Amino acid sequence: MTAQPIPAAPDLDLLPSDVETDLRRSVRAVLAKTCPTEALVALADGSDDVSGPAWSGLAHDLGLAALLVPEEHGGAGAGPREAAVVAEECGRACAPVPFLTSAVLATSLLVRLGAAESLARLAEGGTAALVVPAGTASAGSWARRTGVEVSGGRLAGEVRGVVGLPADLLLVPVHGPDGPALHLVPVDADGVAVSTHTSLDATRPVSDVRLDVEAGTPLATGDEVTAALDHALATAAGVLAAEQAGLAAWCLEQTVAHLSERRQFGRVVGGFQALKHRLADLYAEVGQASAVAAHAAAALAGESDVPVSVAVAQAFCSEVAVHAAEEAVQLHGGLGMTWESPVHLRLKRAKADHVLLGSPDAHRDALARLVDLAAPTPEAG
Amino acid sequence: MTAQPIPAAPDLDLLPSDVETDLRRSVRAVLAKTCPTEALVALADGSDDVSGPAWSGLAHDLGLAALLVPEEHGGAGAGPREAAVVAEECGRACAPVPFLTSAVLATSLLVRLGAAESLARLAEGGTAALVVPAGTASAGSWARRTGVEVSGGRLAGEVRGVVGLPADLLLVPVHGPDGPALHLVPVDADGVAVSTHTSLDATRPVSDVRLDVEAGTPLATGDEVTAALDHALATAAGVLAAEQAGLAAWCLEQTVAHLSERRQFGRVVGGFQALKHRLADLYAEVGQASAVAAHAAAALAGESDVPVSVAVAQAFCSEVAVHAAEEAVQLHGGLGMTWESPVHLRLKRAKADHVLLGSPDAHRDALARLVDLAAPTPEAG
Amino acid sequence: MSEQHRSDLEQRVTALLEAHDPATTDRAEFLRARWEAGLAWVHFPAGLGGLGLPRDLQAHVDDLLAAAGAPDNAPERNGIGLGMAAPTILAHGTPEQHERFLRPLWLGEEIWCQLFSEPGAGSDLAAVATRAVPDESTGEWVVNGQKVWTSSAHLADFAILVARTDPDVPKHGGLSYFLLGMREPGVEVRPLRQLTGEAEFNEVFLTDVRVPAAQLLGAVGEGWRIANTTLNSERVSIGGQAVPREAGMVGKVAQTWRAHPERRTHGAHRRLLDLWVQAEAARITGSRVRQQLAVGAPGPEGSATKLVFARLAQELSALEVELLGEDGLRYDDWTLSRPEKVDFTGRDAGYRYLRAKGNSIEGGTSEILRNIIAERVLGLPGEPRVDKDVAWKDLPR
Amino acid sequence: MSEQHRSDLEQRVTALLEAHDPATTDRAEFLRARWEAGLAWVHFPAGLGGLGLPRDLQAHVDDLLAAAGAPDNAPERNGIGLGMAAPTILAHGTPEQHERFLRPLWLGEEIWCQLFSEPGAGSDLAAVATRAVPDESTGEWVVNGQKVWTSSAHLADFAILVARTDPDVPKHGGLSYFLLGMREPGVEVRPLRQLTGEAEFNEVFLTDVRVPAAQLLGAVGEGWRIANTTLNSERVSIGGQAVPREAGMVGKVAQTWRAHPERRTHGAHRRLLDLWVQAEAARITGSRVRQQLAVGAPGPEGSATKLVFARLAQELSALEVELLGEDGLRYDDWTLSRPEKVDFTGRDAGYRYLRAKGNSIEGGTSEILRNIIAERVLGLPGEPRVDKDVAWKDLPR
Repeated sequence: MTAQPIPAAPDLDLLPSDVETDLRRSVRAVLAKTCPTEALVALADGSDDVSGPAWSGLAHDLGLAALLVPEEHGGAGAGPREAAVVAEECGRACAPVPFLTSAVLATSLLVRLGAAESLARLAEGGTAALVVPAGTASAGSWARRTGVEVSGGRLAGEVRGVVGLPADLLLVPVHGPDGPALHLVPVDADGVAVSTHTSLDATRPVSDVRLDVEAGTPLATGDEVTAALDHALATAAGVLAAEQAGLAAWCLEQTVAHLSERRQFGRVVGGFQALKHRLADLYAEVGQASAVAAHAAAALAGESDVPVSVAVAQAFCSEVAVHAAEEAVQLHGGLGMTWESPVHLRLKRAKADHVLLGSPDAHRDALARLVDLAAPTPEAG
Repeated sequence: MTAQPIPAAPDLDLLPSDVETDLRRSVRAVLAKTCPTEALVALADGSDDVSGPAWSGLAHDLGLAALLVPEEHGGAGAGPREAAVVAEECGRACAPVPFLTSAVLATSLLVRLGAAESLARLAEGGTAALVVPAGTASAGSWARRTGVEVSGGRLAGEVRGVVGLPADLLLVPVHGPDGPALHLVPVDADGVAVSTHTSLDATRPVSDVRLDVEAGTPLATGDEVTAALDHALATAAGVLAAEQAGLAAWCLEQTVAHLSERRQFGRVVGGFQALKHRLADLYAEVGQASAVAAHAAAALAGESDVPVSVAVAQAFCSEVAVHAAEEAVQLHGGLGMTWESPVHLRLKRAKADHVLLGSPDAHRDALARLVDLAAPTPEAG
Repeated sequence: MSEQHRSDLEQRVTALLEAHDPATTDRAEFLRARWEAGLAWVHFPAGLGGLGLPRDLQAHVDDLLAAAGAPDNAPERNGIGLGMAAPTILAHGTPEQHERFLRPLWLGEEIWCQLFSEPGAGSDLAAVATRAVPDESTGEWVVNGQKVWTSSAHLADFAILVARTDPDVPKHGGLSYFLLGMREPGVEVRPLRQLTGEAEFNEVFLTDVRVPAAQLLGAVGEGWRIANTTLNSERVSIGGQAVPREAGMVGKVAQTWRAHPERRTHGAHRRLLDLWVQAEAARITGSRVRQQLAVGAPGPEGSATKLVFARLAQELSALEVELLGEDGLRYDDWTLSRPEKVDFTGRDAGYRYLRAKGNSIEGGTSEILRNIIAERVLGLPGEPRVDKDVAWKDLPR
Repeated sequence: MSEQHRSDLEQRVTALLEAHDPATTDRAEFLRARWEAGLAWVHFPAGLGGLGLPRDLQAHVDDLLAAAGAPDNAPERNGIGLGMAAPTILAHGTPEQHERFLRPLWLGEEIWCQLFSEPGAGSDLAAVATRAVPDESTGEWVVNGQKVWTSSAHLADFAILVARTDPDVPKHGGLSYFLLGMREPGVEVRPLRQLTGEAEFNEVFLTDVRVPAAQLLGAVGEGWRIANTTLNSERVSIGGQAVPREAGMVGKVAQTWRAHPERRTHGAHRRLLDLWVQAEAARITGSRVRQQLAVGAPGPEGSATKLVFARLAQELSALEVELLGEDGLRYDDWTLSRPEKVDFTGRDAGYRYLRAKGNSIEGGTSEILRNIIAERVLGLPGEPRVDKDVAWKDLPR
């Protein structure tokens, strides 16, 4: 009811630079070579011939593990726009790599907290994971759930539903006696137990992490941790939108290609009008998803309008990715249901991405606060 | 969290009796004769050549004003199933008659409160209106809004957004010093001011009622009023679902008929697959709307499962009617947009019906309580 | 009249039970006695396990026998045999074929599967490319081709098969219908794994498989017409049972909601309430369809049942996965298994979500069902057909 | 290069303003001077109000002149003339036609309307039945027929007209394009009232209307091709301006939400947030389309702009009516009026709700737009055409 104005939209450059276009081409080539469908499908059967080569191609050949690491720490010193390009290609390829979790989420947190030593190790190809539930959208949503406590000089507790493992280094936010703190724990430290589940999306498995380790000195404490978590989670959420937009675009393109080939009733199936109209609607959605993901990346790069841009991108792209994947399965008919098909891989990834870094509902709730669209008071409705 | 079981579904007879089939035929014939499109369209221009003949046909020729009036008070002594048949036909025809507001809503209230004298007058063709906001779904939702107060021996206050006027007799629930009371006020009493608005749905206009009249003796007071209001509002809401189902069925049939005639690109337009698929989906919705409306009427008739059945019917049929009318406008193309077309009359009626006796959201909220699907606690989300 | 039938049937059931006490009679013997008594399927002719009575009386017989503790013929093991092969053989078979096939089918001694769909003939069944060529020297037919989405093929003794016998005429006219022995040389069955990890279905490769002349059903070239008998039987068999409120998928989601107050969000609440209403509307509509069938006046609403069911199953299971938050990121088991039937409720939400995607594809895609409703119920024109008057061999593929 | 153009243009604007001070110059005189200076539409050729420069430089000129307080040519009064007739006349007209029509059009001395749609030719524009027959004695064309959905017809001096000149060839080939005088005898304009109560559009009845031979645009039989120039101009003109966040319909709904805490429900809240996100996504997508156009690399996303806009306008206005509760049952005014343009924000929610229904019909229905996206952008096959090779007169109607 306060006449608080809503945040004005900045005028952001939404077109790709030449550097970004080149980067896209390189990433797409590497992933096309390293992520064949058969190998991705085999992940669910516990056979992994793909995540190593794919990450090696991105991290070592293209140096993308260090994309967001500042140059003074041995990285490329690039920003969210470039990260979004890489993520979009990872989404298209359904790549089983820790780019989002390590090179974006964990790295952004370490950069913000100035963790020079850790960053140098990431720049050399190491990986890190933030130990929070996968659906965490903000420091606030992290703080509302139980997690790791610090007491008696030890970090102890269990965090369920963590993505990004295996990784070399765990970034563990804890509820300490003096507020939040962030600890760095090597994954091979005594008292670290990681159990990885059978996951809906085998290209990004989910783990539970149980800790009972020597606390040591935290990397940071207090409001600095809260601010850095918010920054890193927003960065990752914006970049995830690009992954979702890429996944959705792949689904549309593959479906159009399939329906342009397949014939039933003597006609190319893609010529049946009901399918054409659904694909046209999907085309509109996919184009918008690409634009809002680009907008979120540009907002992150310019550090303007970040909260609204990221919430919009997550609320929008999460839904479009699932819708595109569901339409792809349906319009591939029985073929899309088969284990050998690349289509269901995207369905599983899209559905998992929908939870990741906050559901669309959570991001819409955030928007309600950001743009003064308050929820009903409890008495109403 | 209490393991309160949800209400089990009764096994209700959902098929029309022979009496109901005959009744439907009679009502349809009367409305076809008395409700031509031109006359309905002219209502919005303030020219009414239709509501008199239509109501006369139903009330006098067929005796339907007294359909729900018990036989001992001179009525037909029929029940909600028969009322639903009449309402379904009123929905199809977009009939500008007070059947729902007077012969169902007001009559049900008077029957429950045993108002013999008033019922006898309704049985002779008089009309009555319940003076509550049109969107009132229950005694509880009535009680949450300001309205007419009783003090110093007078009823005073304003109720905005009332349907069912003009009518001879006003049924006025009031907030009295000893709780709710129901007063009967002749519309021509001193101190009654009715102002009727330009309405979105000119076939059922909306009025504001301002009262400053001698209170007299209420017809009933206290919990009896609350229970009777709940009963009458539920009856009317269940019957309204039939009106909505009838309106939706008309929209589907008219659209199919139109598209079976119209040609573009050398083909019958109804042969274009995208439209066929939309009409097939609409067909599924319309069939379900008819079934749930029949179920609500049967539940009301059997006085079993009333709250759930009515809430389901209102939540479902309100949406289907609007969807059917919107599809009808779109699929009639420019023709559906013209003033002379019967299609937009249904759009306006469907949109107004959506508000009437509680929005779908309000009915879904009621269901949440009835079937133990509690809302999030305020801290969550 | 129907009362007369009922009491007559009750007497027959009583007589059967008296002569063959289920408590002491061997299962196979009891079933044979039931067959002889005409109580196997009362709507079949006398002598073929039936009494020529109305179909809806069967349920009463089944109830009486079940109440008496009698064994049944394990119908879930032979769904295609009982639901599709039997009515088709009855309608189009010769007396010899009736004699040969119906009794072992009903008794469960011979299991059946269906060889209709092919990689290039899914929704467009009339496009099947599997060839059946007569061997003049033996009078047998020689069958070659590939079929897909065949449930129970690895368990089956016989198959109903649609194959092309004349490629030189338009596609609907060149098909014939066969009863093919699944244990014959040249039949190879491979599990067809689905996105759930399971293999409910199979691919079946047919290489020079021989079918005796006596196992052609109907006349040569009648395959399309006969296949439609089969497919219509399938549609009748769907959605036949009364359903309690909150049964199936919606109940699973509602239980999850009730069990996890900490997971509730307003967004999910609105979707849940909306879907609950839709599920209840579908349930009520199903009740009315059944009431119409019971009085012999089937309404057209039944044609939309599967369409609505598929959409609801998909939306409800999608919501359930989301309600579970991070737990929804797990999956119970990817191991390749070969279930004999779909177990929607015995597994986790992720399984339901994935498996439900098949509901709008198997047994007629939702797109084909919309065509059928638009054309047969609403009377709208069919698609322009480019393949009606062209010899099958000349169609682009 | 572009910088060179800009500074050159700025000098021309300065010169124009110096020679004709807007503060003291008569409006008509100033506009004539602007025309002569080539600053009317810089992408038109020299001598026709332009300088042959890139189209996107015009906005800069307009901005400079507006900043100096110069009058404009009231473009909103002649949208069809400027947006559709002018580019078509330029592309397909003779030098004489350029001379005769473009100047008074730009100056606003002659208002134009469009006579394309007919009761039997809406989405299928090529089906127009209005006939144009040559009068051998005078060389004129004689036009008979009925047109609908014509905005500004009651204000217009001229119309662009598509009419059938040869019914004996397939429908696309028998059309020609005319410039018809709306003040000629035989032109009757009747208001066409819409569901909002207003008459934004007209029906136009043409009875033996005479069109001079010099007002045929292009060659006889070229009407379809030329009409496509017109329609493509229309598509270019949509969605050209930058839009602030929460502009338009979404802002109206958001304001209603903020102003009425007592009306809020959780159901409406979820829909509002979802639509707010969608509106913002559409706004961002529009920004990108404009950025692409600005660098001369239009992307295909623009083709979906109108589709998305129409759906959002409809869903937002529907929500707004619902948010208002009983107040949403009112309507502001059914009186027949003849607005010159749509006033979406000046009227009440009920008006917006009804008027927005037209957004998915006018200027290409959403169904036609989906066909266009599917075929031209996604490359899917066109509909089977039954009317391509049949003489127009033999088509079923």
